[in-house]
Amino acid sequence: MKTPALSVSNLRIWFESGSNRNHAVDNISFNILPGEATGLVGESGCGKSMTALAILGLLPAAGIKTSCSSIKVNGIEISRLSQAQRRDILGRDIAMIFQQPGTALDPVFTIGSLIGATYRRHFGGSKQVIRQAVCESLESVGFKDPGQIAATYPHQLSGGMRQLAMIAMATICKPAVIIADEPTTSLDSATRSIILQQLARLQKSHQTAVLMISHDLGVIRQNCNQVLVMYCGRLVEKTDSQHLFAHARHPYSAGLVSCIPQINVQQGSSLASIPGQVPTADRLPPGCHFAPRCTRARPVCDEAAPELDDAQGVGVACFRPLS
Amino acid sequence: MMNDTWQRLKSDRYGMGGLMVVAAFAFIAICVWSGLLGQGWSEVSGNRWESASASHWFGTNLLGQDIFQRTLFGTATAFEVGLIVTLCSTILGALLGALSGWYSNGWLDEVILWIKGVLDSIPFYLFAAAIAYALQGNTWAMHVAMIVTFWTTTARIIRGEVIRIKQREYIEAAQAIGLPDLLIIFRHVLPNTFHILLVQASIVFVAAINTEVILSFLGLGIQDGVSWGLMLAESSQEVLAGHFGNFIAAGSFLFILLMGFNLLADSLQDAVDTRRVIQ
Amino acid sequence: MTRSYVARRLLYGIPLVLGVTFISFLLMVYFGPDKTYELLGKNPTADQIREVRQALGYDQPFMLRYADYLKQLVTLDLGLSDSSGESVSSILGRTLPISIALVLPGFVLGNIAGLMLGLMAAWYRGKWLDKLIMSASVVGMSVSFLVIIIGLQILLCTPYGLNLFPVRGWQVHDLGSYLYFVTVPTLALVFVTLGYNTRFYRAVMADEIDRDHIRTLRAYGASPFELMFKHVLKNSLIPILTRIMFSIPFVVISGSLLLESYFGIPGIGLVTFNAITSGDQPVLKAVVGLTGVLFVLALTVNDLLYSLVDPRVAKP
Amino acid sequence: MPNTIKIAMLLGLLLLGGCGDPPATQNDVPVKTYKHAMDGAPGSLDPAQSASLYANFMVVNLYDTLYRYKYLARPYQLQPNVAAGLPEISDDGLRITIRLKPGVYFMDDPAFAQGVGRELHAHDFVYSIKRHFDPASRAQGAWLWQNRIEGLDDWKVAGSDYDTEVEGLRALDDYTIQITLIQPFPQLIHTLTQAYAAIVPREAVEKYGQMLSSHPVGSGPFRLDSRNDTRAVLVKNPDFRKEPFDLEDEGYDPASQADLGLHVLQGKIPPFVDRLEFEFITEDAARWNAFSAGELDFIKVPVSQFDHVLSTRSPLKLSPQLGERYHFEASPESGFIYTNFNMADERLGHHPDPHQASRNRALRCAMVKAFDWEKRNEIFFYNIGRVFPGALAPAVPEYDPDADISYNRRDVQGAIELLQANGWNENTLPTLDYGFPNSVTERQIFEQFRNFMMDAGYPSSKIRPMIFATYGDYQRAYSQGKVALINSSWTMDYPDAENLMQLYYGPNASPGSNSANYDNPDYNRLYEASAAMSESPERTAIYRQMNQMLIDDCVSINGISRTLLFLWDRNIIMKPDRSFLGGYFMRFVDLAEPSRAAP
Repeated sequence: MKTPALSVSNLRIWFESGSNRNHAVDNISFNILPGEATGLVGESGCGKSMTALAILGLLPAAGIKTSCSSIKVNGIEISRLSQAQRRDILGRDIAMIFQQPGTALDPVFTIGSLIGATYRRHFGGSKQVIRQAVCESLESVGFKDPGQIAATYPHQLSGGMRQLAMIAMATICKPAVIIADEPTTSLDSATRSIILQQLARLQKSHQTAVLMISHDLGVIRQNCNQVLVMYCGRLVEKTDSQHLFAHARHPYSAGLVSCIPQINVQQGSSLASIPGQVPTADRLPPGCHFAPRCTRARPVCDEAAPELDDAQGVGVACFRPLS
Repeated sequence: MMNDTWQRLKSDRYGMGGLMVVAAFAFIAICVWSGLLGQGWSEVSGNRWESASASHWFGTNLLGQDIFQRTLFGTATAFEVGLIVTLCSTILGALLGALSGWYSNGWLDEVILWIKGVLDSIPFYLFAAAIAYALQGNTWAMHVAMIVTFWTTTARIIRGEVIRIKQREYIEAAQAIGLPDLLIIFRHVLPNTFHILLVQASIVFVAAINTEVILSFLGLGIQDGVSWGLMLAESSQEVLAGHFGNFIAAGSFLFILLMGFNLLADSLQDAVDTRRVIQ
Repeated sequence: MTRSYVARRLLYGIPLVLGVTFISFLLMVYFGPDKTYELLGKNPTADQIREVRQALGYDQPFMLRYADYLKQLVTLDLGLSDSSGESVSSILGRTLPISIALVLPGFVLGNIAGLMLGLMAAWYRGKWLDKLIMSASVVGMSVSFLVIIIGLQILLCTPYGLNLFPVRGWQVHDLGSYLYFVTVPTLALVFVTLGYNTRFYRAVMADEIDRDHIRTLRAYGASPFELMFKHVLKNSLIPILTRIMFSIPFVVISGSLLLESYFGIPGIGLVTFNAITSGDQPVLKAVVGLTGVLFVLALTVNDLLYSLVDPRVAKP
Repeated sequence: MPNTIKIAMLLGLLLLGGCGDPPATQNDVPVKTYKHAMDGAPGSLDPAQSASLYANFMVVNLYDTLYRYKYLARPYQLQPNVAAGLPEISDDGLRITIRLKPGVYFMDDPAFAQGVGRELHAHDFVYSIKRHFDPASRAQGAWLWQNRIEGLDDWKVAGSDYDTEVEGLRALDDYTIQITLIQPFPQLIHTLTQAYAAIVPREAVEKYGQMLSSHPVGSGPFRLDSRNDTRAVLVKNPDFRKEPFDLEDEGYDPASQADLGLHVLQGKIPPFVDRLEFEFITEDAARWNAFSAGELDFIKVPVSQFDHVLSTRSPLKLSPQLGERYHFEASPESGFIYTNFNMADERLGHHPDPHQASRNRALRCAMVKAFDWEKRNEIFFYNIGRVFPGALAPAVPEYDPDADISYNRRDVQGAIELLQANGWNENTLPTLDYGFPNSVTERQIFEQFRNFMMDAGYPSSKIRPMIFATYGDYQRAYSQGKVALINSSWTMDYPDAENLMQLYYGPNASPGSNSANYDNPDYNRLYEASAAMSESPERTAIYRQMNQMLIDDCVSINGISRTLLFLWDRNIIMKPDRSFLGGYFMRFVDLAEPSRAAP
């Protein structure tokens, strides 16, 4: 079996207030193989973005704590590294693409210098070399005139172009893993598909593992091999993407899938939705967090939390999964 | 809103400490006003430059006046200056700021901005001096000087806030049903800036007390009575001869009160600023 | 950056200058201190009083005096001091460099130290270092300028303390004597501004540190040094520059007023203070008028600097 | 980064700009420098505008006057300066002829042809006095000669044309001045020692105009080197006339002055020092500290340091530690401090109704009784000021040391009774404004005053402080009658009691020096009758009679003459003076060891 490009096990994230621990992410584990794309889906606030930041080690901030048994990139343990050691990994072996291309790039530096700085940080080299690398990287995401783009400031580009520049920045060091956090959410649909295509292309050509975080199942279906469904900080289903859309096993996954608007929806038929609301992190129900909203819930669901058994690479955390 | 603010303030130890200090000083001031404390500030009750004793806690000054009594009276002066200046400049700033924000980019706004710009461009102490001289001999010269210069900051903040509030739906709705502008401003806009005014007022209070000291030193302070600034001015002539009574008494009272106010202002700011609390 | 833009910016400053000069003229000259009686001999007659008022120009109508004042400012022919008879321009030329030399070290150090402390506090936000720095700055803010000056003087300039520096004066002719005379005023200035500066810089930096693009850079392995000194700093330049630019005229005039009158330093602050207490209107008029002009210049320069430091501000 | 370098250079330039005033030391020649502290700064250095003590001090060192006082003689005696001798006075006292020394030259200045200073002539003196009667010169000394000199006042009325001769003020030739008086004016020669009468060359006035006040061109022993708001440096005028110093001629008294070491000066040519450095330090404490640190050679000791300086008060004795380092002198001031009642204010002063006038007099006298001179003297003058009744201060021979001083004795009970007897009570007592220019000390003096009055039952709210930003504003206010209680001081212009008696002469009322606005026909008549008299037993009797009127009418709470304490470094050979001799002593200052290490 190939070494996973990214392997996360038993990641937990919690807020500490007084003696209470409110888990935002509760004990999740997954692997991503090189060249594969994994989708992480769930409603807003379920802990997706936090998971991404925790993997990069950017999380420990005021009041937020993390723990895990291991996080490995290309088989190298990164969760126990010091800040300085971790900085060597970040951007070189694992890179991230952020949700808001409008604010994610420093406005007072040119695109070229931002991308170049990433390259220089990890590989060094003369100005010439860096410039060359920047241009190649920009070209590889589809810019026709990389030299000119490099000289522009972020605010002079459109949202889509900024996101492409971001991708160029993420790929300039040819990392083993790219985490894309809602890379297309703020873009219009035409731009979105360009971005997704470019991502997919780079993923193939560089054999990069991609963790695609999105609440948009359409995006996931288009790009991902594997899907992780997250609810209230827990993974509730892990499966391959085609399988999910055909046979979601967790009631929540099924609900999500049924929410996808179909192009060919008939007039008059209402859009399905999941009843109830997502509970906040400090008021999580005991047992299965989804139970209060679940039409299939039984008393047992309120008492114990079902485990996700993914020995076969797929699994579901439910006492009464759909079959 | 105010209830939440109070709850948050109550949970801030430093803020409550500050509040307690301020309250203690305010209590002294009230006692002075009602004639219970500090009435002997002007009386000669000892020999010159007596050192601290049971009858003169902080010793006496050149004339033989009791420094402790004068310090207490100075507390009342500080509060009088602080309250008057804070109240007037906050009201002025709120009104002009609200008008300026409500009619932003109109002629009224331009005029108010111009006045603000002009007042902000004159070095403060020079300006205060000028007003003090123009109103020579007037008891309120110093107060006026401070009010005229302090309202601009409040107005700027309120203007920004009003411009924001103006775009809220309920305000637009109020306009749509034809309520007069002034009514909307007073009933719906200004009350929503109250928390900002509160913070700003606490900052102005500190500035007023601080400024009184400097102006008194420069000879532009209060007319009759005694203030910490006057005591410090007095001390500046004595310390080199080794008499520290005035300096220590006024300096430490001033420091403790300012410290209390700064802490209070800080935690007030935290308490009303929900954005910061979430972070 | 076109010349016409600069000209236009300066043009916008004209109403401001007019306002500043008018108000200050009204207050400081028209209602201001009266020098007549200081220039009179003993036992003056009514005629002599009239003569002196005439010589001082007090008998002219208000608008005429104001117009004269504007003309003086435009032609930079500021007249002669009513006290010493020295030309006001030469007084300013003599005193301004002293004031600048006096406040510059304190101003620069106060800002740099405030910046460093602010950066540290912002970086370690919520940690004990932040709390320590912020508590110290509240303490600093709570000490009155006057108390600082008197306290430092006792500590450093008298036999009750270390007695290392002069109580007053400014006899500067080389670096050694400069340091000898400037140290205590500088410390006072740093002390009084540090608390405010630190808080200001921390607030600005803390805002910047929260920005998405800083998180991006961290995700790409940028070091704290690079983050703070390259990205955070450059992004906060606008508020920082604004603060610095706008405080320059005030530090030079207001800051030096207290320092110079306390330490007996013959700079523009002391001259202004003496002009106030002796009613030397030509000097007062010049100082106030020039400060107004300086302020408008600062506004303009500030706008120009914006476009230099922030590419988002349209190039004029 | 080139920008950084530019900024650094700019900063460097600014710093250099701040470093003016390079030391004028030549390395090979030791420079004798005398550093003198003054408690205020002069304004103008134009003799015609030298109203302040500080300006006087400097002007007499930069310019020449006809007369000065003898350096060492006390009481003060006139001494010719550029006059060749004492004046010749006609028998009727109206015509005065003064001859000038030949060979007195103005210092070189671009104002003169070829920039070389020319000889000082009689017409220069005439011109300099005329300037006081020319409104364009903003002169302040006209009151000294107003209505005294034949034709001078008319000359002004006619338009102040310098080319028109004034009959009573003429240069007979280059070296002879003739002054014709309207009536005898025995104090005239004293007025000619004043800086106001210093001799200015017309060329300089015409070249520099108003800027003459910062660019002096005189013939005095020193030239102005530099000056700002905190200090001035004068350097020796190398062309100053060579007149050997003669101890006897200057009134040397070996009995009292031997300790000063003045004998070594005999026969040397003044000025003895190369540089005079004046430090203008208004704050007492700062001045004292600078002196203690050795930054100054001379100081008038601030009252707050009297405790520290004196070992005993009577007799006045310097503490032994200080005695090792410093010379010491106690010098009575030539003036006094007093609080006038505004007699023009009908609530407490003159009143047409005799009954009310007498009630007002009772009010004033009660306030005089309530005033505690002992405490005032103790707190503000360390008990070494001299308190006296009326206007005849100890500085003049007319002062009567055996006079009844009950006027100055506190009697609170008497004050209360007096008020009661005249129907004054809390409600009827007028609210009085006590004026003062802003300063910490003035405020303390006010608070003490109010305390005294409160002891006699005067409600504290009825004595209000009226604070003025500048001394000029205060003067204006009391000159316009807006102040009821006028705290003020008088410094005598010349050593003659006439200068004191005129303080209460009716026609000198505000804006004149009679700030009390006292107007008593009897007093006025006596003053006029004695105006032409010189000091004599008859005049003394008249003056004492006038003084009694002031006491009886309770015109003023007066007065106290301060005792000034001087300290100067033992290395300095001099006898300093702050009254009539004033700055003239500086040309005779010498250093025992010429070259000392700079501090």
